Amino acid sequence: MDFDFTEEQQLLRQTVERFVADRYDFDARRKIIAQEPGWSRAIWSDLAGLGLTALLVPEAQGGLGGTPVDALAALEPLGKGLVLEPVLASAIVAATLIESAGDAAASAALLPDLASGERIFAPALYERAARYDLSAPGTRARRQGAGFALDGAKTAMCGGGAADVFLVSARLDDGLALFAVPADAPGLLVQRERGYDGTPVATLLVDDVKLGADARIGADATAAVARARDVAVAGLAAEAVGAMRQTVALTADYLKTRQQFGRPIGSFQALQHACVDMFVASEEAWSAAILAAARCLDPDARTRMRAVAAAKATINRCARLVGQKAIQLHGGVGMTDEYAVSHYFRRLAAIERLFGDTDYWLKEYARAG
Amino acid sequence: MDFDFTEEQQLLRQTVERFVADRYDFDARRKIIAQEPGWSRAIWSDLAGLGLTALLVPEAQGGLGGTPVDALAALEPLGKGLVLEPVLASAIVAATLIESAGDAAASAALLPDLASGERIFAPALYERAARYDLSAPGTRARRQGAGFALDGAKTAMCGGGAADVFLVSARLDDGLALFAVPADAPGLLVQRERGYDGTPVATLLVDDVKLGADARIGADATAAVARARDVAVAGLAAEAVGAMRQTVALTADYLKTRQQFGRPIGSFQALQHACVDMFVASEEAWSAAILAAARCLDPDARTRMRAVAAAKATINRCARLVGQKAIQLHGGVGMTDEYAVSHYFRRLAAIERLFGDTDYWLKEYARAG
Amino acid sequence: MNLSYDDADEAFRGEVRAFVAAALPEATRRKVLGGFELDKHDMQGWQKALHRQGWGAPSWPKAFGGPGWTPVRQFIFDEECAMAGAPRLLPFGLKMVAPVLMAFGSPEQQQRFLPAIMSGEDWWCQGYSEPGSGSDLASLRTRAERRGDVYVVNGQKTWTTMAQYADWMFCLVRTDAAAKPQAGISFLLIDMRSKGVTVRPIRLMDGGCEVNEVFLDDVEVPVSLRVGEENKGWTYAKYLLGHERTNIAGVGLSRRAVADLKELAARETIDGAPALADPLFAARLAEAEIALDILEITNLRVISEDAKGDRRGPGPAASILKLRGTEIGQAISELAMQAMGENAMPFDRDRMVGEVAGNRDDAAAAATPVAAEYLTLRKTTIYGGSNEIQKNIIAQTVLGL
Amino acid sequence: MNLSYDDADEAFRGEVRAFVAAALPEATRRKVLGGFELDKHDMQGWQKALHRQGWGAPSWPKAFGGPGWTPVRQFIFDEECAMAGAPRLLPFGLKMVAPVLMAFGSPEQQQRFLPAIMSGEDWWCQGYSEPGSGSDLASLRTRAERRGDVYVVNGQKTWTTMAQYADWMFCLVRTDAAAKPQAGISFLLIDMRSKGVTVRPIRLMDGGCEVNEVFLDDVEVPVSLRVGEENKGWTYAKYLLGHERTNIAGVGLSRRAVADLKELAARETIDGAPALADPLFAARLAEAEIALDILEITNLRVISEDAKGDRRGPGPAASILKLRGTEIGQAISELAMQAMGENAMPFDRDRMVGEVAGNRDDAAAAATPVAAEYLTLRKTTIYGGSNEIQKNIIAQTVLGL
Repeated sequence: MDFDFTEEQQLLRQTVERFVADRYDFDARRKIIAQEPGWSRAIWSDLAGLGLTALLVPEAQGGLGGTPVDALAALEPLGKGLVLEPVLASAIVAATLIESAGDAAASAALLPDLASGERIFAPALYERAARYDLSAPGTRARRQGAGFALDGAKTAMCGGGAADVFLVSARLDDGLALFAVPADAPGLLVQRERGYDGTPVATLLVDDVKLGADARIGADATAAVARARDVAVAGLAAEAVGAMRQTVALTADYLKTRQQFGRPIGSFQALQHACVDMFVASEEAWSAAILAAARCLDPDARTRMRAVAAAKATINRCARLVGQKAIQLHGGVGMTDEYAVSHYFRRLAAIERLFGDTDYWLKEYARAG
Repeated sequence: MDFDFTEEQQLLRQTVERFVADRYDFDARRKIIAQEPGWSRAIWSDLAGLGLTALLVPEAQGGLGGTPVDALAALEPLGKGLVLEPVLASAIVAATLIESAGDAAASAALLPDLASGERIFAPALYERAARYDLSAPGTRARRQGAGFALDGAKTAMCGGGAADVFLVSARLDDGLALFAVPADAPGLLVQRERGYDGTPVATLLVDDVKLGADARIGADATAAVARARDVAVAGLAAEAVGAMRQTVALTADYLKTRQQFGRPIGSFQALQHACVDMFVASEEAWSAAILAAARCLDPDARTRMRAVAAAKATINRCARLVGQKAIQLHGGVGMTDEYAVSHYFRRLAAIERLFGDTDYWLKEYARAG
Repeated sequence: MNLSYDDADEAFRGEVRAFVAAALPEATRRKVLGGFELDKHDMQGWQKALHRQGWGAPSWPKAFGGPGWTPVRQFIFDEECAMAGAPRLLPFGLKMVAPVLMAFGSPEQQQRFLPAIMSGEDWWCQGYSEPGSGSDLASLRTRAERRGDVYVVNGQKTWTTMAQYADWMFCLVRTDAAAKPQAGISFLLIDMRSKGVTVRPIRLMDGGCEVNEVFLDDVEVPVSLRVGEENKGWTYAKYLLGHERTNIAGVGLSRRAVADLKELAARETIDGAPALADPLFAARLAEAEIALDILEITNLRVISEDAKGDRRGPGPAASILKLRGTEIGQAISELAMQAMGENAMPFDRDRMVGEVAGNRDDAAAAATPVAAEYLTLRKTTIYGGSNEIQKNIIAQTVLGL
Repeated sequence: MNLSYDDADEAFRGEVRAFVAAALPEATRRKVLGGFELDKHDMQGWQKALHRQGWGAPSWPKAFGGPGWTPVRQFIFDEECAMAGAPRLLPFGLKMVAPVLMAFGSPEQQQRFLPAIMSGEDWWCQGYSEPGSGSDLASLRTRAERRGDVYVVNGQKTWTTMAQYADWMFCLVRTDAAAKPQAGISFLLIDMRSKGVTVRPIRLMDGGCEVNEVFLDDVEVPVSLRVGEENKGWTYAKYLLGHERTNIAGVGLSRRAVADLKELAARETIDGAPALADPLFAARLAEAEIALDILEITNLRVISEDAKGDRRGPGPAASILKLRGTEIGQAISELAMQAMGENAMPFDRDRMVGEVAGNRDDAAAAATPVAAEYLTLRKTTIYGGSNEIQKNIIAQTVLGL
């Protein structure tokens, strides 16, 4: 029983914190948003320089061989800075997908670039109609000669707008297969957008996209996809906590500063208690993030499922509570684009929906028993 | 569009209000509770004298031929007084059951006694296993000669502990039938208890209870049972509002009186807002009671169903909110049996479960579309 | 006790419905129903169309050119317009400055301003809030110094909705700095084309710019454009707060939002079936719709009370309607976000402007209005007296706390 | 970062489990699991059994005869006892007066009182609250006048849990009426058999009488039974508040309540299937259980922090655990009420007393404990510093508001 980061993890966390403080304050972030494409390759290189892109990649492929707890240490400060660059998508989710598929050739071909940050990877596992169900995509792969042809439509709401390569799940021979598809593959129509939270997202139209045999990653992808989803929840939870903590801090500061009726509004008990609710939620969220990080790879399926479900359901509830109360306590100024809290609100709203909403995870938890 | 009571309804309401104020204050009620059976035949006679037992009985059977809106006027003040005597059970639910069954002989045999208060009737429609579903009881009736024999088990949580006659629903020939069963019928084991809210309740074991042909009320009872349930919701809603309003008043008074930290606790904003939430809920509950009273007999099934479902779901939510916050705002004193608010809390908790809980009615509402 | 509209009111409803169906431009209707951005032309066009019908000022008495409708008919009118996808009538002229002018304005002011409000010619905005005074309105600092026949106004207003389109602003200013906060305030009407008026848009998190900062630098306002007496402005401002009780709950708008949500939830799927059929989603939707059913009754209760007398001042009823109306509106928008799930993400405000694409294959065009609605509705529990302020009002006026 | 207990702790858990299984009387266990009333014999018997094992004071350091367990082990011990249906150890002696005696009591007081607490011989109750002072503890009015070697105490205490069984009461009294409220308070130990002590039970709405009023009329208390200095009692009382952080959240008890609830919901039916299979009920249950999973992590975080140093003062962590622990406990009891529906109605407190009937055909015997639990748990958000007070503490100490 131990709730401390190791010295290495503390160092990692401090490094990212310092990076965010020095290079990614609110003004710097606004400048990135003001330009196309809304995120920065230069920042990405810097993040790679800090080792973040290599975090979960095995050492054999040039990575750091880190764990979800390492990711917890690194992503919490990224969440605090509302970093737009796709660390979660590429370094956490895509890395886990590739590594979990257990395909030596694919790992050798993809992971070094992923680890170095040379290429950005994003999962394209979800689909509009299938909602949060990852097991039975409508997108289909046909065998064609030695290779494959893919047809369908995917969403890539986690970092997809910044991806050089998509990891696309598709149905093949009644099983689930995973393919590495370059963003510029002929037949792949990538509609890049920004999310309402400012992050780069994409929807994909997959129209007879022809791929070589080596594009397929591993055999049946069911386990890898599930594993990546669980690790994704842990990473997203870490990011969420960072965002929540900063939102609580901004709100408490505002309550101390803003004067109405001749006194700081933080002296009104109803507002105090609302801010306390936010603080308590952020503490619960941290417990949830710890739970997910510690258990998302647990070999026991029930333990893993309950932990991931409990964590994401909690993160979702707390994200909504913290975001909504923060806006309410700020009043009008919280609604403005100029003021940081509106950006935290938007990101927290997105986090609530990514990788499964509350009802989805409540059902999964009940199913796990 | 008109939200006023008629002059007659106002008079009725005032009469009941005065009765409660004069004869049924908290001390009088405690004396009744302190003795067996926990309710008072004398009070029942008085209530009959005010015409309450005759409220919904057609004039032809010695009743007042009233409507659910008349019941709204009469039951709201009864709720305010937490009157224990089974007006809802006998004068509202049982009267509707008998009258709706459209059986002239049964009406002539039963309703005059019901109207005069001579005999007390209670519905025995629910069963432990069937929960809130009234359509398919496990209790069965067999034909036996010209009469019937009944077997099964029923609950009578609305006034059952005070009943002279139970109106028992049972399955007969794959249909639903209704029977008037005297409390002392051989084979009927009546387990009389008090509810946690102090009201008289009962569970029935029905072991080969032999009844004459005239015990059956009407033909298929499906419509009558549904109708009685809808009218019951309206009556219970009226009672609930009376209880909620009194709870809000008690709580606001307490907040003004109770001193802590050198000032009345009602000066603390968090407590003020909690009390405001209670008040708003009591206003919503009144709207719900109006909706139910006005629409519980609406000929259009969807209109009726939506109104009754909306009303009960709202009453349930508001009853819980008002009751729980009242205890919290009172602190320890609110938990004591000596103090009125604990009795309101208990009754409101019971109201939340009677004639369908929140989830039941949310589903019914969704089903109505 | 009767919840049904009488025949005459039902006939009136039919008349409104038929008129709106005929008179509302299709392009405007599609924008409203699609959640797209309306421009001034859309809104003004609808105001003018109503005016031609004699319905330009639904809440006004006949004496001032209104139709003299009962509160019930005003409610029916609002509901029908909302359900049909008509633009919401802007309240700043019709429901805010107009009642003040009717009650406290000079005959000249009434003649000069009321007809142009009704016709849609003059657009108004509200100059109440300032950067330092939100809930604490009386702490406002904008100063008006009298110099002969004019006031010279200096200060800053904020959260000024539609100021970019407005011809006039009604405005609270401090005319006596020495008096107690509420005693030194006057109520001025300011021509937005006056020298010294600068409007700077504020971008909100939904990407829209409907609110503004308004800077007032040595703006000269003729004394004849002061409403009522000097230093009595607080009285007039208070008269206005909570004056409006027929439409404050937004029942019609929420009804349309529920209808939209049900359509959305019939299209979007959960576990392979329409979201509408998912037990949890269905229950959450039922909760919201039930709350709205109950709110409608509460609203009608208030209206029917208003219709009996002239209990027109602010009151706890308005606070209840505001509290629950805004909470329910927000709940519905949350469910729309839930129904879309991840697919609500792509956001491009530009695709909410101009002609409606109506292309559901365009993920951002389909998603943006849903997310924008969720984001923008957060303001409803803040503005018009935050919901915390409404609770303070109820605590004081009803509960005596 | 490691959420698993180490092998030694797991072995310890096994040891506790085995001991409880062997030593806990079956009758007591059945009463606890059935939600029935425990009498003094049940509770004292268990305390004595633990004492024989050397576990009579799980939270005490070795120096005072405790086992010297780490906070983690104390947590494991509490969890195992709760899950197995052991009576909850009464905190008044073990966790309230004992730490104060250890920190501030004289060696004579320590020797005289601590062993009898650990052995279960002496029962204690807490004389803090008074009719006029609940959340505002410092406003207490019970007065102690010094007359030679004794204090003469007059006043009234209330909400005194278990006073009817208690041998001793630790008590806050005012010894200096002239001083500021918190400065004139002393901490006395009062023999409940003293002349002038009258105990009057208070019946609560769950039908039970575990709390009392205690009247003190000219009660003589030897000065040697004052803890610490005169007029410094507030310091000792504060030391105590929030001192306890291993079991304040009640995770073990809520775990057992969830297990009970699942059994109940497997028996009770909704729409013809077990309540557990109903999507709405299942989701509500999942919400509560998830909240408990998270609370357990939060609790373990606090404990593990405590284990590192002696950060033993009151703090916001205790407030969070108290807030969420009580809310979750109440939520679970609400779900039990929902699972029973109407069938929770029959209520007869007498059937919770004495030998457990275990007869599920007896509607009142099956229902009463469920309803009684719902009713009694309302107190948890009130006592021990109401949840509003806890929020005030967090607002001040963490957020600086």
